[in-house]
This record gives sequence, structure tokens and C-alpha cells, in this order.
Amino acid sequence: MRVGVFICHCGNNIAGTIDVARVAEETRKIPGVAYATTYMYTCSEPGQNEIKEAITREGLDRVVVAACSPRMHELTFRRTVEKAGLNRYFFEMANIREHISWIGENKDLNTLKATEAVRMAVAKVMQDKPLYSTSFKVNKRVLVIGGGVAGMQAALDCADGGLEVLLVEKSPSVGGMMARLDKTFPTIDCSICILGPKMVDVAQHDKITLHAYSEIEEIKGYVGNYQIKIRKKATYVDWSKCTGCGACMEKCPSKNSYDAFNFGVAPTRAINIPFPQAIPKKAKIDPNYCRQFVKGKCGVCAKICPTNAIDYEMKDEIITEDIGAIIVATGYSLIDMDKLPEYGGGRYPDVISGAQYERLLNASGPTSGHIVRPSDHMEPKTIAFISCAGSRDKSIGIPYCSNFCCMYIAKQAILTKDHIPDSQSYVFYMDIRSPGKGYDEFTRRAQEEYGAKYIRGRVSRIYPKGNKMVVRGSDTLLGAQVEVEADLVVLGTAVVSTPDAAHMAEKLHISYDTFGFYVESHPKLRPVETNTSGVFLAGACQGPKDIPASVGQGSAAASKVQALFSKDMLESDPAVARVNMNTCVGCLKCLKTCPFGAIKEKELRDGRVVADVIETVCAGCGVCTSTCPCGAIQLQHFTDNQLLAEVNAICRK
Amino acid sequence: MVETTYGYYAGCSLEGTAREYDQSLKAVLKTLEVDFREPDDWSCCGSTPAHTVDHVFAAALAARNLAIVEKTGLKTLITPCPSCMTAFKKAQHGMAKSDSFRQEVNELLDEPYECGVTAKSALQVIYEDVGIDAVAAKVTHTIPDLKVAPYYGCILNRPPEIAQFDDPENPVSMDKILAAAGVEVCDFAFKVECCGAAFGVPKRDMVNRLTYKVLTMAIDAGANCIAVACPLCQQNLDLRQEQVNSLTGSSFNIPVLYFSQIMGLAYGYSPEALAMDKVIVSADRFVRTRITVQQAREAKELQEQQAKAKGKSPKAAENKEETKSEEIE
Amino acid sequence: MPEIATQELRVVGFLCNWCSYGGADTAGVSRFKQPTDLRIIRVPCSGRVDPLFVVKALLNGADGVLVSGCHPRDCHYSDGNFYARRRLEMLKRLLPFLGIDERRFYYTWVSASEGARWQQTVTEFTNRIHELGPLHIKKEATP
Amino acid sequence: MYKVKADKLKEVVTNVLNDVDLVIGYKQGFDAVHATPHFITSADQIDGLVWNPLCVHNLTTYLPALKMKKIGVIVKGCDSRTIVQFIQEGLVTRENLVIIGIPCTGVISVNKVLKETSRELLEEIVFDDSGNVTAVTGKGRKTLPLAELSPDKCRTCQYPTPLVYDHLVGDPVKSDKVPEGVYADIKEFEGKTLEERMKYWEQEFDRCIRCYACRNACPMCICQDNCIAESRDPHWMTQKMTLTEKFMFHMIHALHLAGRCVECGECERVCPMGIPVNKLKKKINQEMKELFDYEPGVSLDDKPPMFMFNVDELKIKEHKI
Repeated sequence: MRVGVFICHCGNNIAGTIDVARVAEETRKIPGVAYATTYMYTCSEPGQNEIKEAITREGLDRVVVAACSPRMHELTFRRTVEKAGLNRYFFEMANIREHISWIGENKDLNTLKATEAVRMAVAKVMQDKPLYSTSFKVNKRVLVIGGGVAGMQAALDCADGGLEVLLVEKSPSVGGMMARLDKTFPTIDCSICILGPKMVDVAQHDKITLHAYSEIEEIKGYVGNYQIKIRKKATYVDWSKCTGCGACMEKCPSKNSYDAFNFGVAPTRAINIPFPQAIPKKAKIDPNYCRQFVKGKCGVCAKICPTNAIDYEMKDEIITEDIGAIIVATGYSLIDMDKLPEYGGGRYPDVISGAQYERLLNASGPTSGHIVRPSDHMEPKTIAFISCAGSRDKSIGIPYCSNFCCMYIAKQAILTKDHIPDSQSYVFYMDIRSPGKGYDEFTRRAQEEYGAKYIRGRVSRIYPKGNKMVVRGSDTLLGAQVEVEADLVVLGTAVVSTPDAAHMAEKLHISYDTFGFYVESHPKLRPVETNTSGVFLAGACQGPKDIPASVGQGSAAASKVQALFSKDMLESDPAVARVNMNTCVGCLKCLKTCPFGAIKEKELRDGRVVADVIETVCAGCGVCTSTCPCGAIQLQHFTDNQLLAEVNAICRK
Repeated sequence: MVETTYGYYAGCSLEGTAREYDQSLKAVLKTLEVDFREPDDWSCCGSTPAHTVDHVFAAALAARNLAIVEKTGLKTLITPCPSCMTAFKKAQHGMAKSDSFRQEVNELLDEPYECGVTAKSALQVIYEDVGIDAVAAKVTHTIPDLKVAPYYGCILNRPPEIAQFDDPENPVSMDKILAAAGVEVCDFAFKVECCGAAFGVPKRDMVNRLTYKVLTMAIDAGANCIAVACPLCQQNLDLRQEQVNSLTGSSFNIPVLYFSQIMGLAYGYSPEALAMDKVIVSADRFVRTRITVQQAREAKELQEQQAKAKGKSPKAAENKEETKSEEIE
Repeated sequence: MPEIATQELRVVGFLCNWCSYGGADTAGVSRFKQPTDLRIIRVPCSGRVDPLFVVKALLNGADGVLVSGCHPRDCHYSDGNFYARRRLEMLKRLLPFLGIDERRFYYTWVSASEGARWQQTVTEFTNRIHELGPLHIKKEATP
Repeated sequence: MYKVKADKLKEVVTNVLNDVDLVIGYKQGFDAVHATPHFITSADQIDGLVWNPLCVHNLTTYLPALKMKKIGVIVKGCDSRTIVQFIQEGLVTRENLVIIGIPCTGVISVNKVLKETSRELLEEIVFDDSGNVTAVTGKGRKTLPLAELSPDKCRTCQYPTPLVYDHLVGDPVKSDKVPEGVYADIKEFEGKTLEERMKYWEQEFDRCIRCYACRNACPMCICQDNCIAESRDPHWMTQKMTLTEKFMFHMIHALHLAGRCVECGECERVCPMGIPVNKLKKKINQEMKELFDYEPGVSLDDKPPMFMFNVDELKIKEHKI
């Protein structure tokens, strides 16, 4: 066996705190090592060529690169050795940068540690077996979860690329948060006017199947071959018959139903179409308020409906679909105002959230665009905006910035002035975060042209005084306490992950951070991929994002899917569990423990029953290997022998 | 009635400046059939300057008392004074959470404390253990034109992770208890505003300002009486009114009573039994107008009949209200 | 490497690829300084760590063994660390019976984003092992 | 008494034999103190059946290998736990088993008898109904109560009556041993310091000759010929006779039995070097009880704890360094 070892300087990143020459010298003493050298930047093209040449020149049959983390460059070098004619699994990396040179201060000890890291890698590489991936067919249908602007963008881009798309939206209409905004910063163009056409495209695109008011029940399978179950929730209206005429909504007697679309600014009817531009424009009954369900008698809508679409007996329906890739665009929610008791949101009617204010500003909103206070329906003259209401507040567990509040508050201040020329806006802020294109100019306009008074400081308490709300905070620039008597207070409430984000992540086998936002594969270089191949992220489910960023990510995710589906066959990862039929005693403990149901019984000719791995289903966790008493089932590339070789390489007392 | 027997830690204030609190609360607890015992040989709770100087020492002072209670086998300790309660809850919290801290503290004690006692404010016991219904059940008297602003002060429910009771920003326990006792309670925005008492000596003008705010807000809220649950707040808001008046030209003359005194009145105790004379701004004008629930009912009926005679019963009015709200869209 | 006189003890770490190995990378990228005793073995999942690997390491000269995986519920393979938790707990409770101080074996959960937590874990654990000193188990039959 | 049971047993077996391929019981062994497994396939062998305190073997050891066949097997209380465990792990098919249970009043430890008779050649051994044992050697006879000669497992036996059976020979007997007694030896051992314990194991395992008798006799050691102690792939250990390797072997045995060992004590019985092989497994069992309230081989609908999990483990707390 002829192992070649290539030790990277990584400029000074490694060579600075590790004596690489020394490591090379020590490495040459290891039995089996035929060649060891150092190189300035092994990952560079000349660096990779050096490896290829050495393989042929020195007749190497195994390669070890001691450099950065394998999470960074393992794939790069696997390709390199493959190009030189070796099996890509005859390669190991020793992580001497992240795990050694960057964290250890003593050069001698680092050098020793690096040497042993290399020794471990050599020991393992000598145990490596050639592995060959099998290829399997791809189902070129893509599932998009979430019909917000990111999800719609992703769906449209996929569909325009000729892919069949399933778009699943949990609310009755697509559009998401953007559909509920009035105008958009920094251009002040009407949100629904630019979103509407997209929504229509989604509805009319012959490649897109839209499942509104539906949720993902179950996801099985693996990249290229998922089986999913979709729960179509009961709307109690047969959408195949409903024409969206809205007659039912006018006549519905229960007028105090909660209006989720309008963030509860005003009540709606128990049977309703969320908003005029809704897609699909169909009615649905809210059984929590509908008299037919609550009181057991009414049936007005059933009588009124011209197409007899009403069906009080309707049940949830589960449909099954096969797809090949998933784009997750489940969006975000806003923190509940009760979480900020010192501001009295929810307790005082005239303290509302920025989202609710959008609906008040909106011409198709419950007040048809007239700004009025919820308490007495009077027009407010003094409006106080409070940014970072919950954001950047460790005390309630939200240390992060919500990304777009600064901007929409500036926008709302501007719009307020447009709506009520003799009004005065106050904006309490911590910092003005406006890094986008044309953003900072925009916030300046709010102050300079529209006269919004910006006060740098946090608000400690809001309390009613007569029919005013007193906002008490500090002005950190004046170094004084300030009190503003406002008619209406608008909270820039913090962006949080959706309530079922974690649950969804577990269904998808993707990871999520402490706040429930989904974790991308690499924060810089793989922003829309997840660590689960075939699952991609778009929009605010990955972290607070404004519209342009969400749309960009939607398209990015779509292009990733396009790339994935550009092949008809996918290569399976050969680093999966494999059973040695001769030594398997058929106790099937592996079958009991496999998290993916990737193991099945198999009866041999002699009647013996043994375990058998379904390669494409196996995800390569290795639970089976550590379960098997006789070592008959081995996770390839992480076999007992390979790990034991590493242990033995460093424990040699 | 509540099954268990409670410990009752009066603390220094209730032995002195706040005797009326002690006296009235005990009376009320008796009415509510809450059985309690006072620990022998109790000592300072530690909410002295100690806690600003040495946490272990402060905790030890608190723990000593808790240990005494623990030995008598009682689980819960009624602690009327918020300062004492915070001291106890802090010690309990810290010692239960960290073994090392517990050992440190216990080293200072003759009898180690095993963290088996929960300190509760009188409000918490009445609100959670006794229950609103029981409170209402015992009411015999009412004061028709009494309008109370419930004032909780700064530490009764704070910090939340220590207090573990009610809402730190918008507490409601006292509101509900008093309402249950048949008292009209105002919506008071400065429930937890700082009254400044703690700075009474070093920063008097500031305290006057803060006191002024609280009192003004109470008046604005339509209150003619303030209910408190803290000796320091009571003393400050009550005693300082004259000072504030002389400084700001205002004319505050609003009684500041312990919630237990107000409950006591509703339970028919005599002013003496509730030590009403111990407060500075007298509440006699209310005590005098006190009538039995029975009388109140008769009065109401009478008034209704007169109203009917005039042809518009308040009920009808209400109905109109409803229909109106239906029409709004 | 005999020339280097070192007071190092032998600490072996089994890290799951998705969380803890990434966490160690994050710590490196953030230049969080750590003791150098630790030698890291990369495994796909903490569920891959057969307790026997830990025993093997301890019997063959390791003075301490550290296993780290994804936080419960956040396993890349959804259930791997749940199995790991049971098996490793069992081992941790058995070690003292063999006369091995259970503090020489530690298992925990560190996510890819928790570089600081990783630094703290490595530092504290290495220090602990130095407090305990080398682990002496006879290698050869007693004469 | 034993005679009566033996006769009753023969009747039962005669009937059972009609609908099974094989009945496993005991017959007299090569000398007076040894019984030996008796594989009965035809009626004429039935007469060879014996039942007395010499019937120490756990006959269920043979069952997994015969999974496909229909087998009758004779079990004592302790042995029956093995079957329960087999069923939990799906290693045997209940339908293929006819279990003939015998409520047990204790067996003897041949080693103890030999010790008592200073290893003289035994001519005869008599068990009377008063629970006494009389050993006859060339040098004379010695009578001792059975309890003194029985193996340790009998002294803390909680399940003298089989937990699962199709036929029960004799009336059920209740255990007269306190449950606390079961782990008394473990608790006692934990009185020692870490150093003492380590020294103890070093000395014990040092004597191991790696004959693997403990493994071969263990009913739960289902790998048998494929044991990783002897394989090269995976290559967990060398064949060197160093203490490290011996230690490793016993750890493999112990950990592979985690939450599975039914404490039948066969490993210890067959160890030629008298190593307390069962001790480690008992310790693990003690922890299994504590952690998961699980005791191997006592209830058919339990699940072995090492092959399952709870998302929230009630007893497992996060550790601090």
C-alpha cells in the first residue's frame, strides 16, 4: 500500500502555528507512507495538480491531505484523486487548521497534534475500501411548501423551467405576508399591485398545482424519490362549485369572527373570502364562529349560495404525491404583543402592531385606508412608532435583529404623513438599520421631508392618560427621559419563526437554530441548501428577510432544483450500511433501531433470515452498526475497522 | 377553607410602622379560615443593606428564618411584606438552583436549610390558595362610593423569575381580590410604577416627583382611595402627601390603605380592629358610609323602581347597547 | 515525536459530523483557543458511537474520552443521538464499577453554531482530565 | 418428591412429544454429580429423563439455533426468563415452543459439593425431601442442607416458578428471598474504592484463559461463531493473551448483554477459572432497573431498553463536566 500525504501551509493559517516540514518528516516514518510533502495552497489548482502528478509519479494508491476541515474541501479533493484514477474513497483529510493551528498556541504541541492527526488519517485511509455509487431515477416534480412571495417565486421559476410544481399553502390564499402589506419600501409602490399578477400566474400556470388551505402531513423517502401526504383541510365549501361571488359573506349573520388576514384589526364573517385579490378566490367557513357549527342551526349561506357549494359535513382529505425535491418557504410570524406587557399591546386598544397598521393604511383594508384609532375610531394626529419591540432583547430570548422593521417603520411614517398631512410621527429606535439599495436615503426622507421625529432610545412603558397614550422612553442622545403623548402607538414587533417550524423541520430532517429558523448548509457559500440533499430553503423561514431578499432566495432555490433535476439519474451516496450475509445472525436488532426503516428481512436459500439494507433509503447514520453485536452490518467508510484504526493510531500505550 | 397550615412571617415593619397591616391581615385571614402559625425566634429577613453588600450573608439571614419554619414542618410561609418576601424568594431560588451556593450559605447557619419552604405574599395565598370565590363568599358590608386604585409597587411581582406570581408589568391579583370583596376597582396604569420610597432620604425631590405622578394618575383614574400591599409604599404615599402638596401646590388628600384593611371593612370588622387610625390620611369618610350588603341591595332595588317609574329601566338601556354593538361592522 | 517533552494527556473525542464537528470548526474559525490534548475522530452521528469504542480507547491508553453529538431533537438523522444517550449513559454508570472514574468519560451535545460552547467543553474537560491525572490500567498479566 | 415430579414429567413429555420434533430435558451425566442435556426425539428415550437438583443447565440456550423447528423444552424459573427475553427480542417463535415448566426449589453447585467432599470421587448423591443432600464417597458420607450447596443465583432467586409455560409440573412455589437481596453483592462491591475495584478486576480477568466457555454457555450470546472477539473484520481485538485484551473481551460480553442478561449464571457456572463473569452484567441490570425500570426476561410485552428510546428521558439528566 502506497499512501501519499500532502500537508497544506494554507498560507500562514497552518504554517504559522504548525511546523509543517516537521510534520512531513515525521509522516514519512509511518509504515505505508510512500510520499509526504507540504504545499502552500493545496486546494489551489496547481496544488491539486501536484496531487494528481504525485499519484502517477509515485504510484500512490491512497491519499491523505492535511489541511482545513473536510466539511470545507473533502469533496474538492475526492474529485482530484478521482481524476487521477483512484477511487474517490481512497482519500482522507486531516483537519489541522480548524482543529489545530487556529486553536492551539504552542507550536510544538500543535506540530505534535498535527502529526498524530495525520497518523490517524493514514491509519484510516489504509482501511478504506473502494466504494461505487449506484444511480437511481429522479422524480422531477418539486414540492414548494408555503405560498408567500418566496414560495411563489420559487414555484414560478421551477414551472417556467418546465418542472411540475406542487405548491402547498396552509392559509386559504397564496400571497403570504406581502399580500397584507400596503406599500413597499423604498419605492412606495403598492404591494398587492406588484404581487397580484404573480399570484394570478401561480393560479394559471399549467405546471403548477396549487393546494391552498392544506398542510404537509408526512414526508417519506429521499432526494429524487419522496412520498408525501398532504392534508387538505375542510373548508366546508366545495371549491369546485364556489365561484367566489361573495354572496354568502354578505349574508352571514355571525359577524364577529376573528380576521386572521387583517391581524384581527376588525372582525369578519364566519364564512369569508380573505381579501378581494385572494387566489384562489374561494369562500371558507370558520367553524369556531359559524352558527351552524356553534349553535347547530343557521344554514344561511347554504340557502344563499347560487351553486350549492356549501357542505357542512365536509371532512379533511389526505392526498398522496410523489416528488423529487422540496423547497421550504414557510415564512415567519410576529411576536405576540402580550410578550411585551410593559407596552400594553393587546391590553390597550390604541397600541397596535406594525402589521395591523399596514391593514389600517391599506385601501382594501377594514377601514378602506382611513387611519383610525381602534378605541374610538378617531383619526390620530400624533403617532408613535417603536422599533425593536421585542427584537434585540435578550430578556425575552430574541437577541437578533428583525431585519426590516427599521425600513417599514420609516415607510409607515411617510405614509402616515401622506394620509394625515397635519399628523406628527415619532420613531423610537435603537439604531437605524438601512443597508439596502436606496434604503438609507429612504429613512432620511422620512425624517427630512416627512418630518418624522426620530428619538434614539428604548421605550420603558406605555400608559393611557385621558384618551392619549403616553410613551415614556429615554433619549440617549439628549441623555434625558422623554414622554410623548400619542393618539396611536405602533410597535415594530419582532420577527419570530412560525409556531410549527420545529415540527416541520423534524418532518424534513433539516436542522433549525435555537429560534426555530432553518439552518442553511453553509452561511456564506450554500445559503439555500440544507444538510439534507433535495431540501432547499427560501425566504424568512431561514431568518428575517425583506421582500427582495426573499424573492432572490426563491429564485436561487429554484435554480438549485433545476440543477438537481438536470440529470435523469442521481448518484446514490455509497457510504451506506452494508450487511455481511455470512456473519449476520439474523437477530434483526438493526431493523428495530434504524431511524429510516432502511433495513428489511431477507431469507436466504438455506432458509436463514438475515438483514438487508435498502441502499437508497439508508441515510448513513450508522446506528445499525453500533447496534449489531457481531459486526455484520457495517456503515461503509465508517466501519468498525476504520474507526478502530483511528483509535489504535492515537491510543498506543 | 384551605387545608394546610401556613407559616406567618411578620417581619420588622409589621411589628412597627405597619402594625395596621399586620392586624388587618390577620383578621382577614381569620375570616377566610386560613390557619397560620408564627415561627418562634424569627430574625431579620436580610432585605437590609446586607443584600447590597454580601449576597451570601443576605441569603443566610433569610435562610435562618426559612430553616426555622422548615423545622416546624410547614411548607408555605405567608410573607406580607414584599421586601421580606423577595429576600426569602431570592435565597430560596439561589440555594435551590446551586449546590455550591447552598453549601456556602448553610455554612453560616447553625441549622442548615434544605430549601423546603415557599414564601408567598399574602396576595398570592389569598388569590391562589383561598380563591376569589371564597373571598366573595364572606362579604357582609360595602362602601358604595369607594373607588380604589390598586397599587402593587415595584417588587411585589418582580423580577418575574424570582417572584413567580402574577404579571410583572400588569398584575391583577389585588384588582380581582378587591373586586371580589365588592369594592369598585379603577383601571390604574401606574400599578407597578416606582413610588420612590427607597430614596426617601437621599433624593427627596425626586421621590416627591414620583409620588406626585402616582397620586395624580390615581386621581385621574377616578380613584378616591389607594390600596397597597407594601409597608414602604403605604408609608411613602400616605405620609408624603402633605409634603407633595406644599411643593407642587396640589391638594392631595387620598387615603392609602392596605388591601387587607379594605377587605376587613367589607367583612364587617370595626375600624379599631383594622387599626384604621394608624394611617395618616384618614379614611373615616368612607368608613362612615359603610352599609351592609342587604341595605345596599334594597337601595339598588328602590333606585331601579324609581327608574322604572320614569319609564326607562337601566336594563332596557343595556339591551339597546347590545343591539347597537351588533350593528357596528 | 520523542523530542517534544509534553505534559499532555491523551483525550479522545468522537464528534458527529453534522453538529459537534461543525461546532469544533466554528470554534476554530473564531480562533477560540483550546488545550491541545484532544484528538478528534469524526463519525457521522453520535448514534454511530458504540460504547465499546470508548472502552477500547480507555483500555488502550486514553486518559479521557469525550463524545459529542447534535442536541436532542436536532439530530441530522432524527433519532441517532437518542440511542447514543441511552447507551452512553449506561456506560458512564458502569465505568466506576470497573474502577474507572466516570468523570473520565463525558458525553454532551454541541451544535454547529456553538463554537464558544465547544471551546468551553474542550477546555473544561481537558482540565478535568489533568486534575485526575493519567489513567493506569495494567496492560500485562501480573507476574 | 423429586421422583414423583420426575414421573409426572415423563407423562407430560410423552404427550408433548406427539406434536414436537424434539424435547430437551435432563438425563444422568457421566458421574453421580452431573446431569446432562437429554435430547428426546423418540418415546424410548423418555425413560432416561431425570429431575433433581443436579439439573442445573439452562436448556433454552439451544432454542434460537432451532428457531425453525417445533421444540419442547423443560425450564426452571430462572431458565424461563431466557425464553421471555428471546420472545422480546424475536429470537424464538412462541408458537414453535412447548414449554414444560418446573417450579424449582433450588439446584446445587457441583463445585460446592466437590469442595465439601474435598474433591473425592463421588459414588452417589442423595436428595431427601427434608431438603438435605447426602454425598457418598469412598471415604464415607456427608449430609448438608441443599441451601448451602446451591449456587449464588438460587440464594437470591425471585422467580422459582417459571414465568411462561404450557405445562407446569408440580405446584407453583413462591420466592422466600427478599428482592433487596438480589443486588446485595453489587452494593457490597461498591463499598470498595475505585483503586480496589480496578485491582479486583485486573486480578480476576488476569486469570481468564479466553476459552470463551462463558460466551458459549450464554443463552443471550446469539452471535456464537461470529463473535467479534474472534473476527478480523471487524477486528476489535487481537488474540494476544494480554490483560488488556482479556479485559476487552469481558467488556464486549458485558456490553452486548446490556439490558438483555437474564442472570441465569451459566457463564459463571462454566468458567473453568472461577471468574465472577456475571458481576458486570448484574451491575448493568441494576442500572437498567434504575434508569428504565426494566428487568430482562420478566414480562413478555417489555422492550429491551438499548434498542429503543424516549424523546424525553425521565431518568437521564444532562451531565456537567
